[in-house]
Amino acid sequence: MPAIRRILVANRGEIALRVIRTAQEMGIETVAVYSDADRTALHVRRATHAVHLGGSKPSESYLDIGKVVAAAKKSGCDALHPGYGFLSENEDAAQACIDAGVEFLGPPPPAILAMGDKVEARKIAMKAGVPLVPGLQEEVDEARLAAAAKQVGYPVMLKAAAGGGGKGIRIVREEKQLLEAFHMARAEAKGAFGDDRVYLEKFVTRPRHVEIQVMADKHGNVVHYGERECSVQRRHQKLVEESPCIALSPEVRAQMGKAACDLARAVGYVGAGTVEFLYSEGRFYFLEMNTRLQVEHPVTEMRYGVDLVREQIRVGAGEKLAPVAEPRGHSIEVRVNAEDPNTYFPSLGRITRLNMPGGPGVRLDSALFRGMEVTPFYDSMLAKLVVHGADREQAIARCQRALRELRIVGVSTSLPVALRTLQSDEFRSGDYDTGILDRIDKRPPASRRELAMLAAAAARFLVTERVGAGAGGTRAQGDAAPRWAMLGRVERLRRSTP
Amino acid sequence: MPAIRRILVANRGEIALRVIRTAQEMGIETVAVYSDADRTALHVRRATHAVHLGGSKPSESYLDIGKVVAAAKKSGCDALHPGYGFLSENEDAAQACIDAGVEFLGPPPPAILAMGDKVEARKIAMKAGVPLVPGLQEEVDEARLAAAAKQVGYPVMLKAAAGGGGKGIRIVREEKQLLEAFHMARAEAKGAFGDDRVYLEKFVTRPRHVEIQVMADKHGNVVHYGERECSVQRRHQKLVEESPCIALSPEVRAQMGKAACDLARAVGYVGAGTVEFLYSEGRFYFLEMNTRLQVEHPVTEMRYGVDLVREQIRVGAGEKLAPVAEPRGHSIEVRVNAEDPNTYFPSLGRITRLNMPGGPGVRLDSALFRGMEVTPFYDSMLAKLVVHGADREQAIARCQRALRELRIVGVSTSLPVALRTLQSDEFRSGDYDTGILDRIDKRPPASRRELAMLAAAAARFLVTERVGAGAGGTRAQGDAAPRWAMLGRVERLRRSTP
Amino acid sequence: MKYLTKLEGEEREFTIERHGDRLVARSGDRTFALDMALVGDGDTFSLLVDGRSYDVVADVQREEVVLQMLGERYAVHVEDERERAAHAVAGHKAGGRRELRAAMPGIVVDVKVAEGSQVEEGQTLVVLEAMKMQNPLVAESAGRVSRVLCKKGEAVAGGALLLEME
Amino acid sequence: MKYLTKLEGEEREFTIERHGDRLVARSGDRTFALDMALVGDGDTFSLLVDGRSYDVVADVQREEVVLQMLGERYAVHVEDERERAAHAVAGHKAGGRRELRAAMPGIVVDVKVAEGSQVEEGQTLVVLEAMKMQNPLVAESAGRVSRVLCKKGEAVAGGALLLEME
Repeated sequence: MPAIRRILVANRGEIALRVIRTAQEMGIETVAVYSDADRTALHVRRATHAVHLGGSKPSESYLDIGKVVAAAKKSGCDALHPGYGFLSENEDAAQACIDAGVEFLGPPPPAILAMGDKVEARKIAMKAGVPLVPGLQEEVDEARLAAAAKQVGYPVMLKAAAGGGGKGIRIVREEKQLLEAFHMARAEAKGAFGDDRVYLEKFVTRPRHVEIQVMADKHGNVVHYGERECSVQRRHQKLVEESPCIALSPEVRAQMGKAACDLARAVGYVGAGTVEFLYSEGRFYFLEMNTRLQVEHPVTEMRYGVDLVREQIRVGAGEKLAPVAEPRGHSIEVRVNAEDPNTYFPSLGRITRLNMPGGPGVRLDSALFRGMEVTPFYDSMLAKLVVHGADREQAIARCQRALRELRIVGVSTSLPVALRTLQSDEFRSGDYDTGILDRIDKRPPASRRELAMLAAAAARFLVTERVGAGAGGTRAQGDAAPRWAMLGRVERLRRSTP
Repeated sequence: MPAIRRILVANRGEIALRVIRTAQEMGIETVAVYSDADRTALHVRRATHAVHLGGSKPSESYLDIGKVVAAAKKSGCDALHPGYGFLSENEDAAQACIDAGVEFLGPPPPAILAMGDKVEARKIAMKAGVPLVPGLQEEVDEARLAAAAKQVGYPVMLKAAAGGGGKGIRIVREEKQLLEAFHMARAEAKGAFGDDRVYLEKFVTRPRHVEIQVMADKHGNVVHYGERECSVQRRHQKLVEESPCIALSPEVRAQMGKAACDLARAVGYVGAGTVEFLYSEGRFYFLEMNTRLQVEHPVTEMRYGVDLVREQIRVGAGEKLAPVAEPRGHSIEVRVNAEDPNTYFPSLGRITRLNMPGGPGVRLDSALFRGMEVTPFYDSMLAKLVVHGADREQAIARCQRALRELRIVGVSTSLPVALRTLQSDEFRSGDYDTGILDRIDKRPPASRRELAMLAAAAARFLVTERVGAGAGGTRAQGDAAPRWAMLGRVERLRRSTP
Repeated sequence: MKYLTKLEGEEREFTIERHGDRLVARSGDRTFALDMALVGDGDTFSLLVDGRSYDVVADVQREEVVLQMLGERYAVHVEDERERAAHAVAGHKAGGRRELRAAMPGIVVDVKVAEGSQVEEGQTLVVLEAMKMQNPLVAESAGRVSRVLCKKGEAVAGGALLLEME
Repeated sequence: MKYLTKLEGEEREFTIERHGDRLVARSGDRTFALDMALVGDGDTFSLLVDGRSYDVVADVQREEVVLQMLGERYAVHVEDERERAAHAVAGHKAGGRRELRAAMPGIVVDVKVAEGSQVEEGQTLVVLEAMKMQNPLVAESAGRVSRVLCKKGEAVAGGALLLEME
């Protein structure tokens, strides 16, 4: 197997930067690809080369297999890293790479195909002896829907067969909601994956979402790096992840790790993958396998002292897996999304201020920069804050500390919700499940509100005073906007239009 | 021993923030103290309380024992953390704390006194069986100077008896430089420590500066956390530190660790301390003991997974030392100073841009923020960049990557010199000594210079073009400053004058 | 200067005066000693309240003050005395008309109601797709749809008026 | 537009022209295809040179362009055609006079020479204390001190003229 000297990074945002960072540390060149909206994105500026793909819509750029693979060929890349999302779980993309003689840094197309079809994946898991949630192992259509749901028993879940990342998932608690939810799930599935097949399964009560990080090389070795607990979710999107999961006994942990490796072997897996399980009351059930690097992989990296992207590249170059070190301490990741903390609606705008957290045990993965525009074209995740501590208590305290240090101004973010989660008794006790976010009061503590009102009044006082003084005691127009706000506007006008 | 609930942080800059971070993670309140120049400094804004001390000169604020200890008492603190510099190695400050019933988070006054006097320290070390550099064990005066130097043999070093941090040190290669160097060393010593005593010793050839991190509790336990290699120095100020030191054999490492612990025991040490050695050709010699937390302590923290500030606080509260974990991997710290990369002169100004490094294995300790003014009142260190990797090669590559990500605009910094050091064959080979910086070419590589010239011309072209377009094709004054630069000035005018 | 502040349904009145370098704030029978300094980079204050320290990012746009402090974000409405008087004169012009606006830019993938429709609280009115998520926009209370200003397939800007209800 | 650039004693001439979205730079017989975009926050460029990517922070103050790229800092002097012509007319007015300026604000702790002193290259002229370090300022070449503009114990601003030599 030849060494890898130049990698096309077929992604954007923090994950593109993540790959570029490791490649740079390995002395490997990187080729960034970009859409119109991303001309000045950080992944373009940090790569050694950059190739323009096309329009801002993903279909015109990051999702266009032909353009991406042609860029890899033309720029002399010997490998392609798909990141997550976009083409990362697309077997056609993997095959196109192989056909072009470019190493795809992910599993072989048949493994992607098998695990990407959730119905097929369940069949393979069953065969490999991996436990499953009760439900239908096949696609449902509108005609059989109500009968099937009744048979499995409410509440039920509708899930996109081609899904992943929580898109196209609906929970249905009673029959009268069933049809609308089915149509919405199909529409979302169609929009997100171009495939509107949906399947149905029992909704497990008080479930925890626990997943195993696996890695396989081309020599038949399969290892795992323990579990991640990902139960803090809203709209089936993870918000806070941690490792280890304190609910698991050593026996269950070992069984889960073995099951994940068995499944990887059953599909001839190569590279990094994640096997997701539901865990409830001492038992675990296979959910799906994500045939790519997961958003929350740094949680594992910090505990095991491993660079999973480096391992992916090493595996792609035909090297054998490095031995897995003993895990140390506890780590927690918080996803920082541009969204309204109450409605979870995306929040768009320009980042006017960015204060990064620092100090011991804190890692920030993001492609944010001051002046960046958050556009509606792509995912709303802005950053991942990951901390590591000697134990869970220290990790929680450290994460709260870092969350207060991290400041993003210009859009609303999920930071306050994450902070409230970490402060909640439920999270701190460790006895929580995927419903935790619905139970947490997302409002700032009452004790703090009066302080905020005082600070707001004082801020207005000071601004008014300064404008008065700065303008020599006069004001241009009666109730003029403070000079201060004006400066903010001038800064906004600086925006690039080259 | 009562628990510690509120700590006065008797320092400023990154080390004050360092202490505040750990205290916050432990649920302990912090009281910041500040001078006039530091009213809006980050340590003031991040602490839970803040007390004004006085003028911007250290003697009117951070060095004024009476004011600092009074602030601790008045604000209800049960402990005081001195950081490094300022009062950290001042036995009167430690005694004043004890007298006021405030726990001083450092060693007992007699230990500070004994190790603070370099002549006395050498006597104690000799008694404890710790090897010493040949030289005079006592203070020299002008009359005996030339004879003493001749006796020890050139080159010799003149060092402040009350010294530390490289201040008041001069190397003298021949007799005709001796007198001027002596006066300068005394003047610097007087200015920095209020004590102009100077002593003299042999200058060891190709020495490496290697130090041991020790920690002692109040129950007689003394441990060490291995060594740090600090040979990359300019003007006797460390610039790059790493751990482990690859020159040490396991035997020498063990002997050095034991010698450090023996010395700590010999002076009844409590808390964190560092024993500095010169290492040359398989032998090591005691230099001095720093009776405080060292600037470069994060290098040790990243390898051992320990929070040394937490241990200091625990020791202060009367708890026993936690067991020392096995070290993992390799770490490197780079100090980022506001200075001209060629002359090492301090560079003052306002920070107009700050890009923080991120991703795996990177830690930044700093009190920097955009808009901060770098003033002449305090030390020129702006930040510490610390990385950790699986091995030395990976740590060096990661450190280079992070150095490129870290951008500070507004003052000149030592970043380019650090980058060049990490890229040099001498550093990468590991076979270097304290003279390494004098041998490194500090100019940007020739291959990059033409590119910079091209980029500069293109930047001017684009700015000129944009100004033309932005002003509707006209220019106010013939060769007007670009609108762009104007905006920069407007932003500078925003500066606080409340 | 006297200020009326509103945050999530609560109200507080503060009187703020300068005394040399410091400010004094009063609310009811309580007094706060404030030391408030604008930080070099323009939108941040270091605020000391009776010696306790807060790092506050404030975006002051007349009566709307958006704060970030202690990891929280607060949108506080702040009226000074003159503004309060002016608002009292202007009266309550809003009446019973309610608006449904797009909370973000997106594509209208479905309009579930027509002009004249009677709707119940919680009923889905419009489905907006943004960032690849389908977001059902629901009626906050029962009423009648008086105007529909968007149509299926249309791309709308953030804040765009989608429909009006009575 | 034609530019003469100077960096640490080296000179390069570039001709830069716009071709649609791209720029073309020529130097001697070499041609570079540039794609240069100003990043949102005002002082940063994303520069692609023949497909290679560079992230450049540029402070452009007329002829002085200070760049940060690839971890390095470069102070490049850039003259355009008109400026070059203007400088040629203005000629070399500087003559043989040399200045010693304070590289940073500090306190003059010693003045080692007087007006009229003959000094050698490397000789200490003034000792300036800043950031608690004593910094000896030395003569860059031999000459005669023509004016002394500072005195012992005086606080001086960065850039202040300390003495003149001939």
